[in-house]
Amino acid sequence: MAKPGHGSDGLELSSLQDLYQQVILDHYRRPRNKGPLEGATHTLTLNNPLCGDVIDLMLRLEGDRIAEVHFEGKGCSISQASASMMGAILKGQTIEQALAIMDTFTRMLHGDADAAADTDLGDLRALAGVAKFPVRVKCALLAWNCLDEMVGSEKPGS
Amino acid sequence: MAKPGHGSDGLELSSLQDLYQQVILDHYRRPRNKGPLEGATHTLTLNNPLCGDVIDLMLRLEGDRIAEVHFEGKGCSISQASASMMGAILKGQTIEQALAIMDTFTRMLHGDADAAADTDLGDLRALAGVAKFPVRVKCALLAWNCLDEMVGSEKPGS
Amino acid sequence: MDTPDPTLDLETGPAYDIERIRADFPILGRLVHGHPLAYLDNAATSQKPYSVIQAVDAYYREINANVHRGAHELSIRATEAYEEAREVVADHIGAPSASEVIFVRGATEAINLVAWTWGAAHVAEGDEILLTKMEHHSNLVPWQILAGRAGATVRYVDVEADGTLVMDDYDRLLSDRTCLVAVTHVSNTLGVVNPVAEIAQKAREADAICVVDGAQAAPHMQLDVQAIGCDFYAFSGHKMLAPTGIGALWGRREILEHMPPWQGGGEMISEVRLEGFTAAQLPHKFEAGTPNIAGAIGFAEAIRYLQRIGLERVHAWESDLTAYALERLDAVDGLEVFGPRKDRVGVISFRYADIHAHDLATILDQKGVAIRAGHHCNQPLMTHLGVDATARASVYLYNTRSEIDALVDALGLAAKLFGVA
Amino acid sequence: MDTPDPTLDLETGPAYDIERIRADFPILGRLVHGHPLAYLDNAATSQKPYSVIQAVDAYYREINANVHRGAHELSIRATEAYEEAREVVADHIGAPSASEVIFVRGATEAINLVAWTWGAAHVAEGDEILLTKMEHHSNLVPWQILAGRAGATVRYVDVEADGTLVMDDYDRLLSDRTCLVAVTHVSNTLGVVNPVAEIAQKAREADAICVVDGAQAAPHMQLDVQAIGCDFYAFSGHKMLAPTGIGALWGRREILEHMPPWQGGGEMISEVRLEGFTAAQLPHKFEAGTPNIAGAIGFAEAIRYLQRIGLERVHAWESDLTAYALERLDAVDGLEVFGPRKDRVGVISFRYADIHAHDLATILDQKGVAIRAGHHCNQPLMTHLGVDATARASVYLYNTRSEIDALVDALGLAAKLFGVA
Ligand SMILES: Cc1ncc(COP(=O)(O)O)c(C=O)c1O
Ligand SMILES: Cc1ncc(COP(=O)(O)O)c(C=O)c1O
Repeated sequence: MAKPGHGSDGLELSSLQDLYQQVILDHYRRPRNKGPLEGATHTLTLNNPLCGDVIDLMLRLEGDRIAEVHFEGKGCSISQASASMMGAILKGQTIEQALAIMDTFTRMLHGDADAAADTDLGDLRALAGVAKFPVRVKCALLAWNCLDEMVGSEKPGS
Repeated sequence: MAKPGHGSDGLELSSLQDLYQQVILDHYRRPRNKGPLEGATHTLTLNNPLCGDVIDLMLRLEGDRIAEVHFEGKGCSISQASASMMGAILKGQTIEQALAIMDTFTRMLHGDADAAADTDLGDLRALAGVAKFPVRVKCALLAWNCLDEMVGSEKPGS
Repeated sequence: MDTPDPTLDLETGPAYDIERIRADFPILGRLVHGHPLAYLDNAATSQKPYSVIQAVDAYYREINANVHRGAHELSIRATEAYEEAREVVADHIGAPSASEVIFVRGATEAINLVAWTWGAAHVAEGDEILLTKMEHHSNLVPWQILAGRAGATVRYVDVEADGTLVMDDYDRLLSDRTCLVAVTHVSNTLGVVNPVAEIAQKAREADAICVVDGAQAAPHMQLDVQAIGCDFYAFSGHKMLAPTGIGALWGRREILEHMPPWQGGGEMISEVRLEGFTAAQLPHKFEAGTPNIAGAIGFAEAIRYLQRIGLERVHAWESDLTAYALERLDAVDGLEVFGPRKDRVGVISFRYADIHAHDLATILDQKGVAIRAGHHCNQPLMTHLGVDATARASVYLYNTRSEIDALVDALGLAAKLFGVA
Repeated sequence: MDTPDPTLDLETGPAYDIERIRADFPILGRLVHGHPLAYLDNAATSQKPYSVIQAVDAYYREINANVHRGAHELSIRATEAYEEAREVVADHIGAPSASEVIFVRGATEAINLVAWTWGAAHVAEGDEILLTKMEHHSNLVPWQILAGRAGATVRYVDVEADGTLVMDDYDRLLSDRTCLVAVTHVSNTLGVVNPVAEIAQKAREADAICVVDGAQAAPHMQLDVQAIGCDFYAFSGHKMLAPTGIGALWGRREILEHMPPWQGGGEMISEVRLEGFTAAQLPHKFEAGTPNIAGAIGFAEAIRYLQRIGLERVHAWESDLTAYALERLDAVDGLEVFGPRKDRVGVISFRYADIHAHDLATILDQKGVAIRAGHHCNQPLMTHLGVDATARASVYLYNTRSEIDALVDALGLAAKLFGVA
């Protein structure tokens, strides 16, 4: 029989605390850049059919530079916080830079410690705890998948 | 591991010899009453879709008496012998008598010793060995199912 | 493999011996993240007792062969076991004859079978198919596909705020344009038990056929399809202790007999020529190809297991547990339970403060508590309830009050992490 | 339960260790009517090794949960195992991507899926569907049903006296009216191996799609669907050591993506509203409802088992055994073997004097020798061969020469009983 209490509560709790950091809950509850984007040049909606999370991502590109990112959506704290954090980080970046950030972010979500140390990620680093919950990686990436589908092929040389 | 030869060969052999009696093989090889029946009043084809056996049974009724039974068909020795034996036995019987014979025959095929002793069955008694091979009962009954479907409901009081 | 006493005794006496029942389910002994598993995701699928696992195992070790091709001992034995399983299923649901029971992969395939055969043959332009707003996608999408192909219209009976059906709306929508009514016996999100006998009766009066989706009912209640009076009853084995990949469709003989076949192939024919084929008799006509033989045998064993305990006793146990769960959940500040408070089964959807259902599920999982989060294949109902996802805890015969306590405790952890008062 | 060393070692060395392989299959140790079982009905279904039985067993004991609803540990583990199984199947047949592999009940459902989706969408009045006279009912009846609905015509490529395909007839019948060619890779009655790459190539040149029924090929040979060049490849798990109720359809992505869905329900949707639905991405679009999860996991284990032995070695073993069987059967006076003598697999149909196949099967069964008798779901081919039934012995990787000897000995008993000289 199972021994209740076996498997230290401390460890779990700390994983969960890493996952649900204050900054994430803050973005979840007070999302930034949420709502319509005037003059959007790109917009795409993606959902995760299995859980029902939806992100509608809107970009305004100026040349190959991202002038503004907004989103609409519903879903868990991870998917919504990730979308909310995106705007501040991507604003003013070239597509190439944005995709590089996405790449670093993805590596961080898969547990790469170097990626997690990369200051380019800004608030997104708070999502490093997702790496311990592999099924939640898709939540954190939902908004980024929109970005990738919209501009991923504009990456030079691809 | 299995011991080859375990389980007396004698017993099996005797079951098989009971099943494939000379009279059955004789009916199988030289079927009686096989071929078209002039003036047939009833005709019905049944098959066993799983094995492909087919019996096409033809009756000539005169009043409620069976004047003649013929069949066409293909299949195993049991289904063909059973159909072949039918003609001699049913000729001249009333429907009621024919159905009574069918009933006795069916009971014999299910192992009823009294039924197997009933001389009304004539050659059909050679099929008593089928009782030890329950999956072959449907072979022995195929022609009889035709009879039953054709005249079963004409049985008085049913 | 360790193999404890595999099956529950025929006589467990008057008390519901929960410890013995739990001991029949090997998975219930495992830990999840260091905690005893509290499996509360039974509406998604149930766990399996030893006797079912072993019935499958024994089939492969002793009699495995293809069925209905009985030229040798194994094939004869496999066919007997498979057809006996059909009898067990038929008896269990009060079907007049085993030949009216068709083995399918699950409720989804059962409903699709009706849509693609009866539906294709009978639903015409301008006809109406009547569903409800609480249907599972499996009892909704097949009809949308059919309607799209046939030029028919799908209409939906409304649902009250507590999730029960608006029967007046049913009366209003049911008309001589209605050719088919399809309704779930029990809601997989709200636990509502629908008045299927009344629905079937009214459908019959309107000359419509009535399909009941029994996926969430069959595991929990004694069924009698004749008493219900419907024309088709669909259910899945895996939600009622049986293996995955097996389920059954019961249909009325007169209707089944006149339905064109659906899938073509081995077993479902009487004769095949280059020019065409003749379909086999029931039930084989609708079972093309090699079936899930081991699954059917496991299904029969699952039903025998349920019968040994007795569905009335299962029902009583679950009712008590559901009442307890509702009481405890209702006492949590900021937690909202959807669905009615009585005449329901133990499928309990809720939301808790502003914590998203997925976050709840992740947190509970760390405490060994398995619940589901999402739309539960019930998107239109979610829209109707004004939520995009709920957390769902669902009980079965082996669950206990202390597992409900574990659920509520784990909600406390979620509250702490999310800073909910 | 007794559980010997469950799996074959990764390295059995260069020799084909038949005794070790046989020891992996629990059923091969049983007696039938007092004789060691000589299971020669492998074309109907194969036996299962411990590792497959135990993979199913372990799934239920340890990680059973519904898939793709990964809110908790069990569901995450079950989903991983199920999707990993898809990868294993895809890799095994050389599919470019696992998302092109759809889990179905078996080859029959796979073929029906193509007929009811691609077929319904693309086959129109006046079109021709090209089959061969050797097709199994499962690759025949679905097309007859489709043709009947669409107003299309089914045509059949002729078969030589020895059972091989008349390729000239294929060239003659293939035309710009042909929209689909469906052909079996290996005949389930005669063991003929068809030139499927050439057939697929010509179909492509004629702008027809090509469906290959691999039910009898997948168990025995290393496949590469890209090398074959067909558009769909259908096969069953149960004939290749896997559980019953699971199989796979491989299809080309471009084609699958443009096919309408077939069965509607949970899993196969992206979004559902009362007004309609959007289908999910591949492969889920074609997997409505709870799949046979344990079956898929067992299927992957069966493939791993075959890979551990190596299909080349299986093939070599079976070729030798087939040659031996043909030699011994050809030496029996009055016995006629159908089908070619080389380039074939070990499915051997024969007739013996005037003893009907069923009688042969009954007699052989008394000696523990399991063969099949009948039309083998191949009625048109039977008609073509001018027989109503054949006896069929079919070998697999665990069969031995002494089992062939047992077959021939038992034929001697049949001769004695029937008084055949
Ligand atoms: C009410 C209802 N109907 C149908 C289904 C579909 O059952 P399955 O996935 O076993 O085909 C389910 C299962 O989730 C259900 O809850
Ligand atoms: C050539 C061929 N195709 C199709 C099938 C059908 O396979 P299943 O019954 O597993 O669906 C079989 C099996 O008998 C076969 O031999």
